[in-house]
Amino acid sequence: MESFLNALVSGLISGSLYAAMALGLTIIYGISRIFNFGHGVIALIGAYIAWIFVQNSKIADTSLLLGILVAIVFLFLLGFLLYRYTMNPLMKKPNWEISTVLFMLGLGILLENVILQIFGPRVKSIPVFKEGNIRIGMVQINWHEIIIIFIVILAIFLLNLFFKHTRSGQAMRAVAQSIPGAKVVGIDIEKIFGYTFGLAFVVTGISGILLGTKYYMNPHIGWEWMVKGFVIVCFGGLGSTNGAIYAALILGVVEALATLFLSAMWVWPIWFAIFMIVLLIRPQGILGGRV
Amino acid sequence: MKKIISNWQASFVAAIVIFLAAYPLLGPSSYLKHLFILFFIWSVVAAYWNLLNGYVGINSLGNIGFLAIGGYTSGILALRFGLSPLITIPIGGVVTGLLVTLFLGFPALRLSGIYIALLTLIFADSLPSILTQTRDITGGGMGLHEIPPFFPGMEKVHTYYICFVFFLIAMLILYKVIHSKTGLAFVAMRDSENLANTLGINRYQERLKVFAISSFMTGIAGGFYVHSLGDISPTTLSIEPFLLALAMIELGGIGTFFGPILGAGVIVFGNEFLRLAGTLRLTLLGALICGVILFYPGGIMQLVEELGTRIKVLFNRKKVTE
Amino acid sequence: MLKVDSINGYYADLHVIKNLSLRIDQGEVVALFGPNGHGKSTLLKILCGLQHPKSGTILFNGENITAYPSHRIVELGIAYIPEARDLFGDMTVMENLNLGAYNKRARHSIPQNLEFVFEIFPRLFERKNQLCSTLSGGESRMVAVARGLMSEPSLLMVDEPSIGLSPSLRSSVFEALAKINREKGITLLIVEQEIRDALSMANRIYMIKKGEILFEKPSAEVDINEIEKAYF
Amino acid sequence: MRKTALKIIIAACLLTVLSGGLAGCGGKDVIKIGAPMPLTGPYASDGEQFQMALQMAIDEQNAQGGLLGKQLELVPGDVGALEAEKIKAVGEILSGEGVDLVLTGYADSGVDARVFGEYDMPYLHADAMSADTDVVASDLEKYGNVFQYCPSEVSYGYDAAENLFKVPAQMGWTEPNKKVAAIRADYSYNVLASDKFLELAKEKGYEVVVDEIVQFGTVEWGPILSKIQETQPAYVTFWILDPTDASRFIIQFTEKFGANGYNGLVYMQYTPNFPEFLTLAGEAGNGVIWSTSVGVVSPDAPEYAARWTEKFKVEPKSTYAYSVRDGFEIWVQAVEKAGCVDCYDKVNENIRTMTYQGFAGFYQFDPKDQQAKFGDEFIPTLWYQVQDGKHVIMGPAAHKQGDYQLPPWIK
Repeated sequence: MESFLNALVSGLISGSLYAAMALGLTIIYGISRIFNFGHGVIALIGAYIAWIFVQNSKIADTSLLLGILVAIVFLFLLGFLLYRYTMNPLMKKPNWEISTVLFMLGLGILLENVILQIFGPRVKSIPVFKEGNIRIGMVQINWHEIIIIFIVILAIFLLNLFFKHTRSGQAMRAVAQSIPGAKVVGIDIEKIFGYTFGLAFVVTGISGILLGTKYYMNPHIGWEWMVKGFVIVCFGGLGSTNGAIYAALILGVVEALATLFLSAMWVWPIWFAIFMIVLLIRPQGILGGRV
Repeated sequence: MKKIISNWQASFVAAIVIFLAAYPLLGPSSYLKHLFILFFIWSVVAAYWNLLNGYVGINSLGNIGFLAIGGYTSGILALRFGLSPLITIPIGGVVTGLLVTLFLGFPALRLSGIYIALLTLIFADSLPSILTQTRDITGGGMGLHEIPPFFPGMEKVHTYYICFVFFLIAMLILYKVIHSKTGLAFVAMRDSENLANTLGINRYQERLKVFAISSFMTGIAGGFYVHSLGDISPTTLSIEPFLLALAMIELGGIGTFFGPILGAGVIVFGNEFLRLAGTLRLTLLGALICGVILFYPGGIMQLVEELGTRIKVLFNRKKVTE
Repeated sequence: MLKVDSINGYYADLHVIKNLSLRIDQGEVVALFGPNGHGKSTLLKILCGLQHPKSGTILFNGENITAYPSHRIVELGIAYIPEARDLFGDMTVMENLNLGAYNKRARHSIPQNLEFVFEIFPRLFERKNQLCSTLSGGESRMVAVARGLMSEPSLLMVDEPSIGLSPSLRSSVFEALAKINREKGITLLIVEQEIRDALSMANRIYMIKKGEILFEKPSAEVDINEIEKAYF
Repeated sequence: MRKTALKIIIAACLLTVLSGGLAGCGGKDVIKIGAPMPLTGPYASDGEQFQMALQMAIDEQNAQGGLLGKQLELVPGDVGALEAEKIKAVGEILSGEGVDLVLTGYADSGVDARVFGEYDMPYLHADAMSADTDVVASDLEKYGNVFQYCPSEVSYGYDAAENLFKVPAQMGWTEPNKKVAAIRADYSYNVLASDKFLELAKEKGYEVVVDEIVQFGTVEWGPILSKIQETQPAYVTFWILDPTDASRFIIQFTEKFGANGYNGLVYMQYTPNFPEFLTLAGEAGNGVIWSTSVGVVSPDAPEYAARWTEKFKVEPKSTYAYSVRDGFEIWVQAVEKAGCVDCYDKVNENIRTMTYQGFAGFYQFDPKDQQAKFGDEFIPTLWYQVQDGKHVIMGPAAHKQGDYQLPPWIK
């Protein structure tokens, strides 16, 4: 029982990290219908920027906040400009779906290796936010993980606020639901797409920072993060933020329980099987729909 | 419809085939022969991948997985049961075709665009853990080593010619497929959205057919891969070969017959020579991919076409002045 | 107010607008008649910047808007209510209306405009927190028109406001349009198949056929048979 | 028609010229040393040490006038995460470069012996893999140029079964039970060693209660730690080469058991030797026991370390910083004795028959598979414990630097 509960909790922790991983992907796809195959490397950029600021501190402190701030600004600009100068022209072409995928893949390779040039191959880590742990009944959980879960929940909450109550957020939802409709009411779609990329890159970068505290980072690990994110957004329904969160939690728990009762090696095949079954029954994912 | 090969291209192709046939006689180093062998196999993989992505519009990202299934099947049969690669390679192809079509094609092809891409990608990604589960047979993370060559005592030159012949046959089959009723229908559909219905073909069924062909041939290529190189391991399924194969299609020119072959050439040779550039190699490659997609979306084939027209114009001008 | 000078427009590869010119004056109601597939919708799309003409010019209050993207045209005061309503189905009526006032000019007068919109479509006030995808056909039309009004247009272009509506709903939509023109002084350009209804409120009509203007007349001089003949 | 034929011939000629140009290789006024190393990927922190050691060796040799009057030059090649395809490619490149020696710390995956066995120049590696030495043993004629200057991984298994169960007595702690947990990666270096260990442990009456094979890159150890918590084995053995996996494991282990304690030992094969491990694991690494057969036992080591520090401004961080130099010196001696560099058969024969006292111990190659002999009188397996963020040698007695301390999690 005890190990079951503990595995459940560790599943929920992985799940919330996976949710963080999937958020940025699902935002971009939900609004612009572009599938970001450079997702992993963008997360990694966020993590490396934060690392520059915290590399010498033992436990994350104010320098981390500064790092996060810089990462946010940098990634927003990167996303905005990237959309403006690459995605926008590509989207006007007939085979935009596959060419954007391939472009982002190429960009992924490029940036991965730029990171390798700058930071070298060695593994880096971002220190945990707070050391120590607490016990609740039979379950033990450490502070750092509580903070991660808190940040993920906060991020989801803020995103919801943004989409519901700000003009840009509403415009993004409008674009997601009907592009002609959005044009008719006078929304500058290209600008909104640019903002979307900026926002999604920021979310992705922050998820990268969270991942960096727990998974460590090296220039190549982004792909691994990305593939997991892919499974989750598909499972949850492309473009559905809530679906992605449920999917992430479900898959996190499945992973933990599969490791506990079977063996760690079964995780991927089981993920694939679940994924397949869900797609056969509900091709739009568990919560197909839009942002 | 546009002809796939123009005259001057035909003569160029003939020249290259002659060159490739004669190349080992020039006494190149074993390294270069090795590269050509890789080139032959990757060309086939890329070309049949392009059949799916470029011609039929199935955004598959799992073809490296097909390669691995074919390679592993053939390798295991040859290694554990001592069967001749002549038998095991076709078996590998059939097994790949069946497995992939049944478990992936049937469900995936009912889905739309990006879902197919993700499902096929995840399929390929779950293979390494399955290989580990079955490590008694597949060698797990260590992979299979000392897989017997096509025949005992084989040398690099023989491998070269065997792969060369395979390459030619595979391309011939591909040409036939593209020019079959199904293939032409897909080309027509790609060019005009609403044609599928008017042509009265069952889109799902035809797509499934092409999917089966592509996976079968990629599986066969996997067989040639393992028997030429002697090893296969889950690293074949890692991200780098996957990206390189996609880059071949994109650089060469997606949806063209010769594009993937040219792309394979550039990547196989370019990538190996770039190894001397050290860690900058993949940076350059990534930049190249991005640049081509943005500024040269037709890939090398577009360049070739443009050069062709320019040469034609030049010739015509000469004729006029004469 | 709006001056269109010999524009040419395409739908995919089809040449659907051929050398077309027209003008609309301040405060007018202009109706646009013509058989289906002869370029009326394409014309409206060109006027509101969803498409761009291959040649020709469009002047709005003297400003050349030919190459403007749609969001700038909305900003200038042209609103377009498409035939396929293109509402935001997963958003409430209220959110849709708010988005109607997305452009900077309209942002400041949201409360007044809302009041006006709810006055002419009291039904929408009752449904303001309902998702648009759950509305009936007539209600969706109303939201579409209301959303257009929220952008504070000086020119409102409506594409087939009555299509698929019951006669009673149809007349209430036309009443609302008339009221908009009367009370707010908004110029209207209406594409309509219900010729009688449209005629009764229009000052002037254009007849379009095969992408060209067949004739232009004040509505008082129009003979319905003449129009019906033009359809065949 | 004639024109077409002409065009074909011209195009074919062009291609031939092009590829012919590519095939050519440069002259030979320097001696090139090829080095396939993991310069990127999870083992890069070791690869970095190999490269520094080689660079220093070559610079020092060149400063003394080179070898046989010729200058030496390093040709590095990256094998990434020890991938077969990359090793093959690097092999082809190095042979194309015309190197006279291939030397590395390790470039394993089990294929390097076969790749470099295709050639005649000596290949010296310290992969510690029987996948390599078995190949050599199978055909000494063909693979006579492949030498492993350290014992194979199976020796870790033998040695761990021999010594691990003696640790409690030396530590002043009694094992609470006779249970063993094994967490291992699907990689022959780890699997073969742990297979041997588990087999011998069972013979000694120990029970294996947890046996998990995982893929590299495992992040969340929670479920596996729960299994350990349930079964409470006195020995937790961890056989995963990737240092990030190992540090994540030990961090999560200390987080889970740090407060309430865990009554057992943690042994981690070679992995803590990666410079990465201590950096990442930090304090959580304290108490971990590990062993290596590429240790440092020579009294000359501090002097070498000082030279290193002067050159690179950092201390040598892995024992490979020393043993790679051993490999280099072995070859230098063999070449000097032969009096020529490219008389590969002679050089190989010299290596085969030589003895050499190096940093890691006394080298003598086993004629049956050309690996350095294993044992206290040859290359000893050193046992370490991480104490206060440093690696301290616990045994064998001759090289001992300190005594075992109770790990912080044993309360």
